[in-house]
Amino acid sequence: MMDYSQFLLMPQEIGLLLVFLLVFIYDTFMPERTQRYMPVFTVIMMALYTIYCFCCPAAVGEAFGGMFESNAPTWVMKNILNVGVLLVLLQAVKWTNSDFVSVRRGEFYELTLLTLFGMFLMISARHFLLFVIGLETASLPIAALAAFEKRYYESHEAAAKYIFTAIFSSAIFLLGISFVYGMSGSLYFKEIATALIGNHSALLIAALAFVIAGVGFKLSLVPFHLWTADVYQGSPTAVTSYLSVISKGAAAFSFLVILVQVFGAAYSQVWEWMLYAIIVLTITLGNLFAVRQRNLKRFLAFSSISQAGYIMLGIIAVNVMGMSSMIYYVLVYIFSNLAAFGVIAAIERQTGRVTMDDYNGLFKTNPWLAFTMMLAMFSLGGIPPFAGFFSKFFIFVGACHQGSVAIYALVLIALVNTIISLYYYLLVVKAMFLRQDDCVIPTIKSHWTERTGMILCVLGVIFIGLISCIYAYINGAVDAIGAMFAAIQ
Amino acid sequence: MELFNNILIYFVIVPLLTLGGLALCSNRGIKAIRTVAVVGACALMVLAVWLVSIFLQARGAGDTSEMILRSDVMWYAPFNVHLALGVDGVSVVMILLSAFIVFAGVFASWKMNPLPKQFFMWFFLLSTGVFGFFISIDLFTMFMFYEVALIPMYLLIGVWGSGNKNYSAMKLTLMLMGGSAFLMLGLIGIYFHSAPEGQPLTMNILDIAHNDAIPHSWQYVLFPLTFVGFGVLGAMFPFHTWSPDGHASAPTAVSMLHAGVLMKLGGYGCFRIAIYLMPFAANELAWIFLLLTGFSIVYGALSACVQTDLKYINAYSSVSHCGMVLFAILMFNTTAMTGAVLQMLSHGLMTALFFALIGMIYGRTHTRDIRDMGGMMHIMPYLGVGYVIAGLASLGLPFLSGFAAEMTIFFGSFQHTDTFHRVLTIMATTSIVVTAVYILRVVAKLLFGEVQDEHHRTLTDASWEERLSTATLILAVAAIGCFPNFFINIISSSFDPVVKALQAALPL
Amino acid sequence: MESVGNIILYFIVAIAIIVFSVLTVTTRKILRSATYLLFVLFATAIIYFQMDYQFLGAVQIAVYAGGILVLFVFAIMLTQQPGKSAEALTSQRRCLGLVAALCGVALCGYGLFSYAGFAGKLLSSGVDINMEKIGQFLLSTDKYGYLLPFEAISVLLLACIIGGVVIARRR
Amino acid sequence: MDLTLFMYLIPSLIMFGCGVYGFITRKNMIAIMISLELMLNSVDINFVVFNRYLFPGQMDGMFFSLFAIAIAAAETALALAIIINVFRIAKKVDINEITKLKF
Amino acid sequence: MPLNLAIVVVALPLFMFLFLGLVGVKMGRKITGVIGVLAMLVDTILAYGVALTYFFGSGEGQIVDGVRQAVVVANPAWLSFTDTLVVRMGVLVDPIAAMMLVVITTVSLMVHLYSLGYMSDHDGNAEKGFQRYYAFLALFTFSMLGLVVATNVFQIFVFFEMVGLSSYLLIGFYYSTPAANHANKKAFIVTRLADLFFLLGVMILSYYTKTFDFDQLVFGPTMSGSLETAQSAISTAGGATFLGCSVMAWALTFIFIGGAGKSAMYPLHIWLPDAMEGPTPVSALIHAATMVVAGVFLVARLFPLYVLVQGAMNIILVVGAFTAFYAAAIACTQSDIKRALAFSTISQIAFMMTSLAVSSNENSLIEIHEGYGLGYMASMFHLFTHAMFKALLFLCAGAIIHAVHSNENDKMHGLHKFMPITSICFLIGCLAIAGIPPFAGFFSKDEILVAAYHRGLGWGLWMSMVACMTAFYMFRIYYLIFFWKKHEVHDEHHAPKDQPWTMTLPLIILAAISCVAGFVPFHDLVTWDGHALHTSIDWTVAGSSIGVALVGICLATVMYRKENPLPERMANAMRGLWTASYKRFYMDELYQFITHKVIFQTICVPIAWFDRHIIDGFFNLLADATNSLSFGIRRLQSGSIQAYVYVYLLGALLLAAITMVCVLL
Repeated sequence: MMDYSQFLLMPQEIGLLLVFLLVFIYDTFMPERTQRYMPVFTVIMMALYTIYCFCCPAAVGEAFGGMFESNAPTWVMKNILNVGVLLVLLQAVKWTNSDFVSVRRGEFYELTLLTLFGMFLMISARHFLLFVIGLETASLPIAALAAFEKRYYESHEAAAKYIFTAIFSSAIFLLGISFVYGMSGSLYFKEIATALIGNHSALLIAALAFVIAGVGFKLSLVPFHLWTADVYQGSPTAVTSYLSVISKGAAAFSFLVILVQVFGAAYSQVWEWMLYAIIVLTITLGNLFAVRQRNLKRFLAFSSISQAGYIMLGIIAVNVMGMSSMIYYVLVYIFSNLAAFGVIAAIERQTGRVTMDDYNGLFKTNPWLAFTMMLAMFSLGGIPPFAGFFSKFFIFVGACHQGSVAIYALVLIALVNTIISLYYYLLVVKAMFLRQDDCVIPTIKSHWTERTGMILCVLGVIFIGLISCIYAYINGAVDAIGAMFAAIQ
Repeated sequence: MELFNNILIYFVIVPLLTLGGLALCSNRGIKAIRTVAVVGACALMVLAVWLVSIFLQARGAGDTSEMILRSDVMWYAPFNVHLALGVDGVSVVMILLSAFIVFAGVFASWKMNPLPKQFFMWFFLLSTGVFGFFISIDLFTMFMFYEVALIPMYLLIGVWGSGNKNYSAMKLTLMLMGGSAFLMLGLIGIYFHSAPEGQPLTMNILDIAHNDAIPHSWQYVLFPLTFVGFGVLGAMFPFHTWSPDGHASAPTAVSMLHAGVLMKLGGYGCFRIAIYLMPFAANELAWIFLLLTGFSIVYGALSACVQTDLKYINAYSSVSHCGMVLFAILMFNTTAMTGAVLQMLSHGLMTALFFALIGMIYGRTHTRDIRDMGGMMHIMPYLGVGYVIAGLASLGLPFLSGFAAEMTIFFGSFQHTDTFHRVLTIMATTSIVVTAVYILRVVAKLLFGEVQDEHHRTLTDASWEERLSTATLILAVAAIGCFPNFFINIISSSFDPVVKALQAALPL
Repeated sequence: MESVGNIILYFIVAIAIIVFSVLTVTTRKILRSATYLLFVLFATAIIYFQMDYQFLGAVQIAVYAGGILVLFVFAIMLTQQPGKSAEALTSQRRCLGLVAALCGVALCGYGLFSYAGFAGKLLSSGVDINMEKIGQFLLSTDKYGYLLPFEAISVLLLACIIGGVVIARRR
Repeated sequence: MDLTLFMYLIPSLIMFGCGVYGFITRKNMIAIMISLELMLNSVDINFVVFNRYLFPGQMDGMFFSLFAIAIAAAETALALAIIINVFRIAKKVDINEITKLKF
Repeated sequence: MPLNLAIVVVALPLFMFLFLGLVGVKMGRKITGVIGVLAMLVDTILAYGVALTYFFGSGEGQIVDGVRQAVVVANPAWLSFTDTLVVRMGVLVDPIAAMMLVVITTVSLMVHLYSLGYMSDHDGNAEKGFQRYYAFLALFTFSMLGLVVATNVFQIFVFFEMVGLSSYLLIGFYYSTPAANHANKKAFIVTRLADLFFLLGVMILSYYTKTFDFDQLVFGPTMSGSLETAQSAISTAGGATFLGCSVMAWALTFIFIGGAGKSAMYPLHIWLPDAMEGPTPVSALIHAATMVVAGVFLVARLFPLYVLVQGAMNIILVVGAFTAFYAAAIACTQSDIKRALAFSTISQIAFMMTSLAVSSNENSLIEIHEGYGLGYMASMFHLFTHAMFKALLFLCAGAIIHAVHSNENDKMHGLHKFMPITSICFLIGCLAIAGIPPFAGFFSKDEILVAAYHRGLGWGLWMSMVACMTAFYMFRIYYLIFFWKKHEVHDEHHAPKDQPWTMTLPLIILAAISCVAGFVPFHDLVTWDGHALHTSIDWTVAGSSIGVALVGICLATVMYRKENPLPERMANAMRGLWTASYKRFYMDELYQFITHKVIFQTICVPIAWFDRHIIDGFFNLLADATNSLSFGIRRLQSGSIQAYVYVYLLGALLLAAITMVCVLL
């Protein structure tokens, strides 16, 4: 039976494709002189689409025989990603209009939207084939985006590193899935879950390890993270910010869905401990690497690795509180990190300077940029009253809700690590506020789009935590699928 | 909104409004900045005095509830986090203390340069955290305000500090945040055991204490976590090392606020959260912390004897005095705990006074090394007299605050019948001699004797705002010293629930 | 009991796959490497035929052997520097690689061979897989239908095309 | 003699192992790409064999392989494009050359 | 005059302190001095009024059934520890308090007046810090008055601290001179150390008795000293012991140590000689007449308790007797007249202590015999007379020092011609202290000796010997100042002369008092239990005491009347002893060694080092370890894709392998 009405269950995906098509048409058919308004056009389209998604009620249901599922949490997650992408695009407007990039600016927006589409598929996929396609759609074009700054050698190196690691990891991931398929005979999450109940074989463990490695690559969990820093550093800042927040958020969500929905039965036996070890490693190593970084993009790469470890706490919790805290964490992380990247991008675009030492005395010349950066750092470090504090607290509470002593120990490790992380976040603040330098970055006039983006981020960083209804909104959405966790515990 | 009918919320709103007002000022309009800051500080002072009178009226009218001025607004329903407000005697006097020190601090940083606007903004953010902490009775909001109060320290020291400020600021922030990391875990643990099986979990301190549901095995873990967490801020040995460096580098008003109020958060939290909520473990484990704090009283005092930097001396003296606060809290009887709060008040005011004076002296001589100074009494008699008064308060002279506090602590502690507590008490009392030694040593070197540096002869005495700032504090110190019973009456009944809980938790 | 022909074919294919795989990664000439890969791919296609998935086998030959390999050859031609002899491997590197590969194989092998569900499974006959069925499943929206992946992969390919454009552009 | 499931898994596994070995040891980026093809190909065999042996009633594995081939093609195309791009700048396809970003 | 005025007597100096300290600084120097003197005059008149009313008036219940009662004028709560342990700040008038009010205000008034002259240069211009000086004097007067009218032992402790502070401030009045700077610190710290014991004693005492108040510790229902009350207070301890001694013995010994610190008993006496760095009037007021007897006062206050606790009393006795001799021995060799007077003070206070301590003996618990009531009375009597003549001596010394600008007696010699009035006053003082009738000292010292002989012949002889030494060293000083040889005048204009009337008048007044004070009927007025004591002069003892005094005086006359080599020869003959005495038996050096070498160098410095390098070092080490670990793992991020993938693969494999091992085994 061909029931095309099932497509109506995916309004967000279709809406996104529509935006993509409009952008594509604009890029392809509009005259050259209007091309420079293309970025703004994209942003406006994206904004309209985002607002629309927020306004209309969540589509709930399964389509294509359970291959695709839309429910309240996926809806919320996609909305959050939309907001994030909107911010990224906003901050990229000026950059894409710059001399060296402007010829390819259409492609930037198209690829961004298409990868977002891939992420949507990842989030909603309840079938491994669809998931793999989503994963590839979300990761392959990023290699092209990484190579966007053709002038710079680093950009190419980043792209090469990314694509090789990505293909390798997808091969590992596919191997894992092939094992799963061999054991269950299906690719539908639900059927696999049923078939795997009581299965603790070596093969399952191997498969799980490979699946975790495959998705862990996207999330840059240790030890699958080594590409991260190089790629973040080499890519254009807009791409880095996109990679660090959007891609990570989507992967985290789908990771949770896979682990809980597919392998839920093996939680306490198998993957709780795998994830446990990975979280400890991720948070600790990420922090240790970050401590010594001078290049801010590279620095944020390591910081994002350790942040991913915190996000994983929401998964290991396997409960509603953990999941909603995780989504909330991603939301807050998007705002905080994008605020930081916004500043970096604005400064890099005009002066080309990205190391921490370049930021010495920034406060004197660019107080607002420094202020934004500081808020971002505080939020990332989990300092109240900024949103990062709330998200960290909630994710710890969510994790501890799981109840075992081991998780308390894990949270303690995470907490001790927050001190290290605070140290390096404060290093940035120190550079901007405490240090003096002879060649301070001159006063910069940032473009209104950049400024809007940063202001939005700052507002988000300040108010997301204080306004409790945002968390309540997420929590309400996750509550709707609370049954998913009930099976585990 | 029901919340806004409660006077307590204005202790948070007023500093925030001041913060906003300062944000609107231009960095060049120093007059406007000062005006806004002074208005904010005065408003806080008025509010605090008003609060005391409300409290006295309520108690006078026979309101014996544990907390008065309760308000409760749901904030984060999934975690049962409320914006729960309420004060008892201890919080009231703490708020009063904070208001005093904020007031004095504003005047002490009158000529702050550079970036006065930013300085005052951070300053008021810090005070927001402090006041918020004292008015909250919800674990989450308390913790949030606690950290809000901590982080401005980094910039306040880092930007406006002196000496090895980068190192000190980082060390202070990291160590305090390290403490709060333990604390956070402790609070989460408390939250998950806050109610008996089947009842909704709560973050409200009073409810948790009322439920008394934390299993004993968990108390053994959570009590040390929370106690150490707060203890770090309370300069508990061996987690006190941030204090000498931090204070040495901090600008005057920040040292004042930090030593005067922020370190009190530690003691306050220890008693309000660690001991009150986990009386069983408190009884069982108190001896460890008694040893530590008892040791740190003498240890801090002895260390202070050899320092040559004025601020280091004061910082170590704070270690000693704050050790006494925790020591007294751990004695678990009303008298000693009342003494602890008195000591918090006393130490807060007199250390603030000390730091204010040191800052003013340093601002003139540009050195804090007592070996380089001498005969300051000739040159700046007002500051000299102030310093002597602060010193006398510190060494526990009657009719100044330190005496009443220390005596209450000693006599309260001595009410224990067992040798362990008594020996510790005697050990603690020896500090009064050592304190005298280092205080008089400084006074002799710094104020008396010959003028060491001829350039110092041209220095001027305190300006009017400096006089106002120090006079406020001196008056407060004398007020506590002369009328201790006024404060004791406010404070002591607040300890009844705690002491009752502790006794109920004692194994029969 | 399998037919002898099948068994012989299997051995030929298996040995070809093993030998050429090893050669692919050990030969020092890059072009030869590509050629050996071609053989491996062909052998794989034969396995697909053996499994009665003729369509898949055809795709394997067409896409892989016909498409991808040509790409490889072009790339090799583009990048090969005349006169430059092939790479020389250090033994340390080889050891490291060998360790990793063997560990991986051992672990997966242990997992696969210890899994009770796989032991002694034989090929069942009588499976009818025709093109019509494949086509229907491919465009079905029901369970086991693959319309959505089919659409999605088109997006993926589009994205890759655009990506390729970005990369290939001179500026 | 029977052709069991394992007999097909062995070459597939070895192919994968060779792919891993090649990826780690080869210096030429194109050779690495070729190794990756081996890995992807071996996974396809797994799917097909599992499908045919264990679950002959359905065609999920076969379809997965089908799509995997397409994905592999896309990946290869993109990767080769990037390799050539790198070659245009570095004039080399040696993977040891692209280690400028580190630590 | 109502006894309530005692409150005003105490409060007026406090008000003067605040007034002079805050307002006076803005006023002229002289005028503040005059205001201070006038206020003190008013205070003195009030104090006399209160004392006379108390002793001789017919007010409410001062004498009931022949018992002189204590009157609590006011007693508000000040600091509440527990429901029962409440510190009150009260005013209590009883015989010794009333007596002390008189002593303090008298001496204080004299000193106030005297200072008008002393604290000015020769042209009559007041010194810098004149206002401060008067403010401090007022503060001291307040503290001392507060101490003597205390209604509870804690109040005494509070004012112990306060007098300590005033003493500190006044010793350090010339704060820029290093010696004063050092001396005031020393005085404060030594007395603080003693106060620590006092505090411990009060803590122990109050823990068992659950009170601080005298009316529950020592006063019976008739509000006079009562052994029954003391006995019941002691029995609250229920025989609890610590290290073999009863806790009450510990408590009372500790309290005595507190008093010993203030009263400069050996070995806590070392601060007093140094305290002479203060202005001489201050020495007269604080370090001769009033503050130093606070310890005696304290013991007297708790007398019934001490009587019942034999061990503590014995300690006092031994310490007192030894100190009396020790200080006298040192006083014989000092060349600084103020130091010599200081040691004389120590010796005399030790007399008072001993006198209190001889009061008890083994069987005194049951039977109230004359001896110990006498010792108490004698002690208080001597306190009173000593205050007068020692203040006189110090003020004379001040006049001399003001005239010759030196403390050393080799700068003086032969001043009799230049300063006749001073000389005569000094002589009266010397005669009084030597115990020559009819001067005040004779009567009080005689009673002390009687009490000592009551206790035992040995104690009596010992104290007589000290009395002899007293006479000797006093006249030694007298002769060395006023005779010995002719004074060399370098400058006719600045030749020493009698000082202006503001300084001379107090001398004359005090000399007059010293002449007549011995006739005050102390045995009627000041007794420990309020019962009048019937005594008469025991002429055997009195005769012997006059005899030993005359021996001392004669010896001094022989040796020091005129310049002669005898002292030198004797010093050479006993070189070691002489030097030891001159160096005060090296007690200062011992203290110096203990505080600087032992406590400072081997405790404080290592602790400070430990804190900075071990404790702090540990936290720094954590940070450094993190940093170097971070540096160490840097190689993981080698930049090579193959290495990355290698780690990736091995990570995944390891993850799987470890989990397999854990799950499957």
